[in-house]
Amino acid sequence: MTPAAAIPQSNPVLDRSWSDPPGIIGWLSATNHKTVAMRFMLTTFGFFVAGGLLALIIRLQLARPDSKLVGPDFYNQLFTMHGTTMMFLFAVPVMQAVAIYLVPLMIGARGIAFPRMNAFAYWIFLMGGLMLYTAFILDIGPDAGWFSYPPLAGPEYSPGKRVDFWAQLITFTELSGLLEAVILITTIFKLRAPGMTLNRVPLYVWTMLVTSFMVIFAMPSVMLASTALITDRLVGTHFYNPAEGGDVVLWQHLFWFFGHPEVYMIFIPPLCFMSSIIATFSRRPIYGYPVMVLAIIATAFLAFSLWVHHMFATNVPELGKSFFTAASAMIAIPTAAQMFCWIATLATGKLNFRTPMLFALSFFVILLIGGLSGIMLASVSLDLQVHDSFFVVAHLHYVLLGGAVFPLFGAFYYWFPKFTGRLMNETLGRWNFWLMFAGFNIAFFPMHIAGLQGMPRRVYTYPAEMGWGMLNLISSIGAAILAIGILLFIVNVLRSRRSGTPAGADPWAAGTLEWAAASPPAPGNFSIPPVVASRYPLWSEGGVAGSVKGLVDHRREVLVTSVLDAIPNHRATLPESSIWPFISALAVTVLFVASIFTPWAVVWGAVLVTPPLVAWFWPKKAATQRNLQREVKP
Amino acid sequence: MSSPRFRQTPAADIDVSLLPTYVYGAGSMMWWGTMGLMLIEGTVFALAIVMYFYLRSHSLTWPVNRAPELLWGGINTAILLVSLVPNWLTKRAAEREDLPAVRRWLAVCLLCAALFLTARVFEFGALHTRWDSNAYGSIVWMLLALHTTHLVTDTIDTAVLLVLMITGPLEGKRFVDVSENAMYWYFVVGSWLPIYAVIYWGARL
Amino acid sequence: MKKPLLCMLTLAACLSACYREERPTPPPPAPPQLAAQSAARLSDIEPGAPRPPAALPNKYEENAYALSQGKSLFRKFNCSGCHSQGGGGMGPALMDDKWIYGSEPANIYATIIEGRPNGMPAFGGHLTNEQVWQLVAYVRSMSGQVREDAASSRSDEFQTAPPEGRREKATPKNAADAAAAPRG
Amino acid sequence: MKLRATIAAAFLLGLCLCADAQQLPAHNALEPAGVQAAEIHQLWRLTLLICSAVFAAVLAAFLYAIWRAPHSAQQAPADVSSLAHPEPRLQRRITLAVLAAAALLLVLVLADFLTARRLAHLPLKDAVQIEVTGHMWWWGARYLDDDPSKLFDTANEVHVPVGRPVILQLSSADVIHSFWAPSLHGKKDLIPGRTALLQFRVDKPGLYRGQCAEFCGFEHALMAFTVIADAPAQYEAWLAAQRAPAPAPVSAQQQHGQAVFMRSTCAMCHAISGTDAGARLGPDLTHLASRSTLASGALPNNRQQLAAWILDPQRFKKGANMPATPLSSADLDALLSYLETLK
Repeated sequence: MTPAAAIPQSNPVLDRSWSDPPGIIGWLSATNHKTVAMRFMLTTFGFFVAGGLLALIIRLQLARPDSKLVGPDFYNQLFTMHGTTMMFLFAVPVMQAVAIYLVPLMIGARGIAFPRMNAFAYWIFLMGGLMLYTAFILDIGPDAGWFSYPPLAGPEYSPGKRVDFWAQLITFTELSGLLEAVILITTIFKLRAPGMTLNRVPLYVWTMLVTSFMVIFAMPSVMLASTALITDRLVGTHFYNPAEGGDVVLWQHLFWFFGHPEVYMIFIPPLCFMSSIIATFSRRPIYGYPVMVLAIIATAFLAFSLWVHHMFATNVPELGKSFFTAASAMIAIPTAAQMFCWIATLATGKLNFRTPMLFALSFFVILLIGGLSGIMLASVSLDLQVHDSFFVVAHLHYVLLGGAVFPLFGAFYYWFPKFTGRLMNETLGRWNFWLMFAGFNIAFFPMHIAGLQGMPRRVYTYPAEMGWGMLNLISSIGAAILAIGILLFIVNVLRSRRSGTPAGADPWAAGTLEWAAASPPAPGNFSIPPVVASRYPLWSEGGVAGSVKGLVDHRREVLVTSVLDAIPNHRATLPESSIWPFISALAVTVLFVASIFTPWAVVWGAVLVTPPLVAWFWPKKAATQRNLQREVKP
Repeated sequence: MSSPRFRQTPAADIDVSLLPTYVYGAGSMMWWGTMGLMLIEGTVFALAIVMYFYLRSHSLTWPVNRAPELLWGGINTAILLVSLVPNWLTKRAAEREDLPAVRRWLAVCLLCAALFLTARVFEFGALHTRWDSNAYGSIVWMLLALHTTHLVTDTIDTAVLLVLMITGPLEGKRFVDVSENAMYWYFVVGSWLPIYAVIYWGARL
Repeated sequence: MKKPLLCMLTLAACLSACYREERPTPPPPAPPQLAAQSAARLSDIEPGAPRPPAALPNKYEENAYALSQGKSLFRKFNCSGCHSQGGGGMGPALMDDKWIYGSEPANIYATIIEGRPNGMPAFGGHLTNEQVWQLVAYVRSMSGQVREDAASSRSDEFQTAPPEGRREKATPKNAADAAAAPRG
Repeated sequence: MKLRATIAAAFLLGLCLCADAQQLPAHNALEPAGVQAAEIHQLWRLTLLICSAVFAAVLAAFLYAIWRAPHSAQQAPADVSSLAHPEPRLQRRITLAVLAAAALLLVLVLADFLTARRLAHLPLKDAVQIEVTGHMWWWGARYLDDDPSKLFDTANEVHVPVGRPVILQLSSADVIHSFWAPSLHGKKDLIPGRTALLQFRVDKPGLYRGQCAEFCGFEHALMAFTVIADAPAQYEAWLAAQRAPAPAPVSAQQQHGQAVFMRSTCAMCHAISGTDAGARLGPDLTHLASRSTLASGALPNNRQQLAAWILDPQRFKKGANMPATPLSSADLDALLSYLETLK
């Protein structure tokens, strides 16, 4: 049944040419998409754990009324760091990190487009995160909230450098995110296996394509906003100074024009973790492929038209608000359609409840609650009551954990065998799931009620007589249970990595191409690149129609195909591994950090950054010679 | 032109060993990468222009200071438009892989960029406002600075390519780089026109 | 290899938490024993011949929050009414390099507490020690005497001068020094 | 099952807590005391009903689907027939479900639109006009009147007459704050450089608590206020009392207290009408003793707490801008005696 091309074969020449060089220099020069993705995932997960620990301190503080555990100064840093970490250092980048591992495998490519830029994007991300946490440890942690509204975040009310570090973190993460978006778009458009026409692309790859376009249109907004903020703070521009013609609400527009689509950048990729997992564990293709794709595209479009629903309490015109209410309600329709398609798939499939499936199915409870409370928030009048209250805290965690983190954990369980060659422990997995599920609901459901009872967000304490103590205590207990669940996940990963059951190439008998590669995949992914003739090539009879011959093994050669129909176009050679992306990232970091302290750093920093970038681009004689020998002109 | 062209995917095994190792235009990955960057930067410019008009709508007087002088902006626009010609010639030469012509026209492009950057310095002076005078000054400086950043980047790019074209090592796909660099210059010129209109004529409306 | 290094870095970092960023500030830096000295001086207030300045550093000059508090007090207590954002008006300019009563923190402290002839009121008793030191730090920042990275940025109001953090450091010329210098 | 149990437990607990909180100033979006809050509460009930129904229906469909579907081993061959043949039955059902969802959404959007319209069209005749200014971290209130001599300031407590509309003109002295008294109306942001209006009407006499809802720095958590709804006669009496300047101190101790006030840090920030103290950096203290709380709702207003607050405000509100004022016990006693006369 398994087609010939799907059998992983070892090919030492190919492995050598795609491997990362040895040694410390080699380690820093690595550009293989799997190496970079693995580091990326571990780093984002590290930030997730760090952000989670901050959240635990927050919950400890709020467990009792009038608590004196942490003061307002540290508390404000805590919740700012928690939000910033989770949104900028975890949720968006982790989706890209998983994608740069999986997308080339799913489309049958040997590598990713622009591998050096990929490595650079990772280093920039890592350094941005380290900068933020170094600042936090040094008591320079930002304290104006992850949304940094001026004037509170502006030069007058946030003296010192705290908010500058926040604004520069945005520059780091957005630079990394934007580069990754370009890399993913190019990879998806140009490196698909022959025969993988756009209507045979796995749903997950579709979501990453759409997400990457969203990144490109949304992230510039926050970059521009934070640049204006930092110039306000450092060189005295007046973008947000009402006395000199600026406007503080301008920030809110720019921030939420990014901030709302961001939620969907976080939430759309997991939709198709869901589709992958549900298809595999229902033993059938997802019902309604075109509906799913159109729903994702519609969601992406609508996501850009509802940012004002974060600003209903400001004095934006009333008629405008109604438009945004309607748009916010409308975005529920594509999501509903997707949910119905999954239910249809489940109803007509043959089910197998393994841990990844449990995580995926929890979506139907958690995200459903989050989505419905979102509809409540979309209403202008209701929003006036619950906006900026704990109701919103509950809502956003239901959406982001239910919509992203639970499917993401499911995805880790699902693809862990592909990453490591071993299965994760099923018993621990079930404990992990149920603890997380119970802990999550115990922690966040009561917050709905606290919000309706009038508890505002971002408060470091509350008076005992308000009567919010019990609800908060329950929340804190739930948070502890949730944390134990995540601890079990870490234990499971550490144990299974060494002593899990060996998985083989395709432990779940799944249908998409990544399962045709070995587990873990060889450095060059596919020794014999496949030709595809189906949406689920490993399931359909003749789904892998044949193989690609004639790609050179001793160079990093990939087959570039056409955008719509994946017709072979030319053979491109991806660049060798290189240390220069790392050094460039270091130079850029020096530029960014120094510019917090002096605007002149932008000038001499540019002088510093240019040489490594030129060195990065400059071709090597030997490599050029090798390429020339086999060059075929167009 | 004997290399095989696939019209549609063959059903069975395919041999790609005779396919070219690089192509020009939308077929290449480089084209898509450059497109992606242009899309990002285009979004930045568009949003900055939206910011301009947003601030304008919140201000009673606009421009708060004297409107910028037309002279240097006009000269710059002219230089940019003129530079399209050598740029087009560079692109054409690159795609024909005519190395001497590439060198010659890249050098002319570089000269245009240098002229432009010099004029840009005067342009900042002719704005009649400072970034820290008021919100009008801030947004005008931001628009101009954003565009200048792109100019500087592309000037450095052009210079590096010129040196590479002179010293080597060269292979066919380096001409693709030249071609894509030329495309990026089109973008730098193309994005200047709306920014020019906003800075100079937006203040006079 | 990486872990011990990381631990050490973290430890070092924790020990050297950034004073510049601390807020709301703990009790003020130990008050220099000005009250006793100034009690003696109260009798012969006069310009010219200031005492040799007590070169006591004011720790608040390194704290961004204290400096911004000083700025806010300067505005709220209407110091600008006479000093006009530091540019000078009824009272002397504070942004330039001339210091009639000395540029050291202790001199400025005494000026605020005791007042000076020709209109500077005595604020002793009306301000807490901490507030005075915040004001002292801010007043010195007006002519660029404090660290650039701690000094204030622009305020959310009409701009009349570049923000404190972006001013050139003026070398203080005390009136006494100027008088002592040989005329040429 | 676990979820259900959790919901039930949480709701029950919530209800108990609501019952407990009855004695205190009302602070709950689910217990409206004015017409605006009541309108929103009605919309809330409709929305909750529809959303619960949708939740139940989707969850039921989901549970039914996974209960009905056969289970299988993981390695069982996948059924790819659907790639070749459409599944019209599923298609019909999904289309119906999507249409139903869209229809319900339409109902909600319409209901929201109508509520917003009704809120905008509530009568505003003969409204009480109050200018409310947000400060880090307290609320200033100025009662407006056509006759400028009738203007007066107060802080952190606003009295309003029952049954008469109130228009708040909201502005901010520093950063963005948000005015939110959940039992009366939704929130409205106080944005520097802009003025916003908030209209409400209280229908039941009583005390209503509110709190800043937009993060505004250190003491965002302790920036509360009280709205006191009086019967019209009581309200007029209160107005008259507030318009009067502070009474002159009578006893020697009170006079000494006033002197302490004037020569210490107090007078730098606070105003007491009828005296030389006219600074507007802190709350107006002309009728301090008539208020029930101190420090923006952080402390009850009594002699002991007031003394503790004056000596060390940061003990209660770490970020408070009011400096600690060291006073000898005699001076403090005198000051307190004076402040107690400010009824």
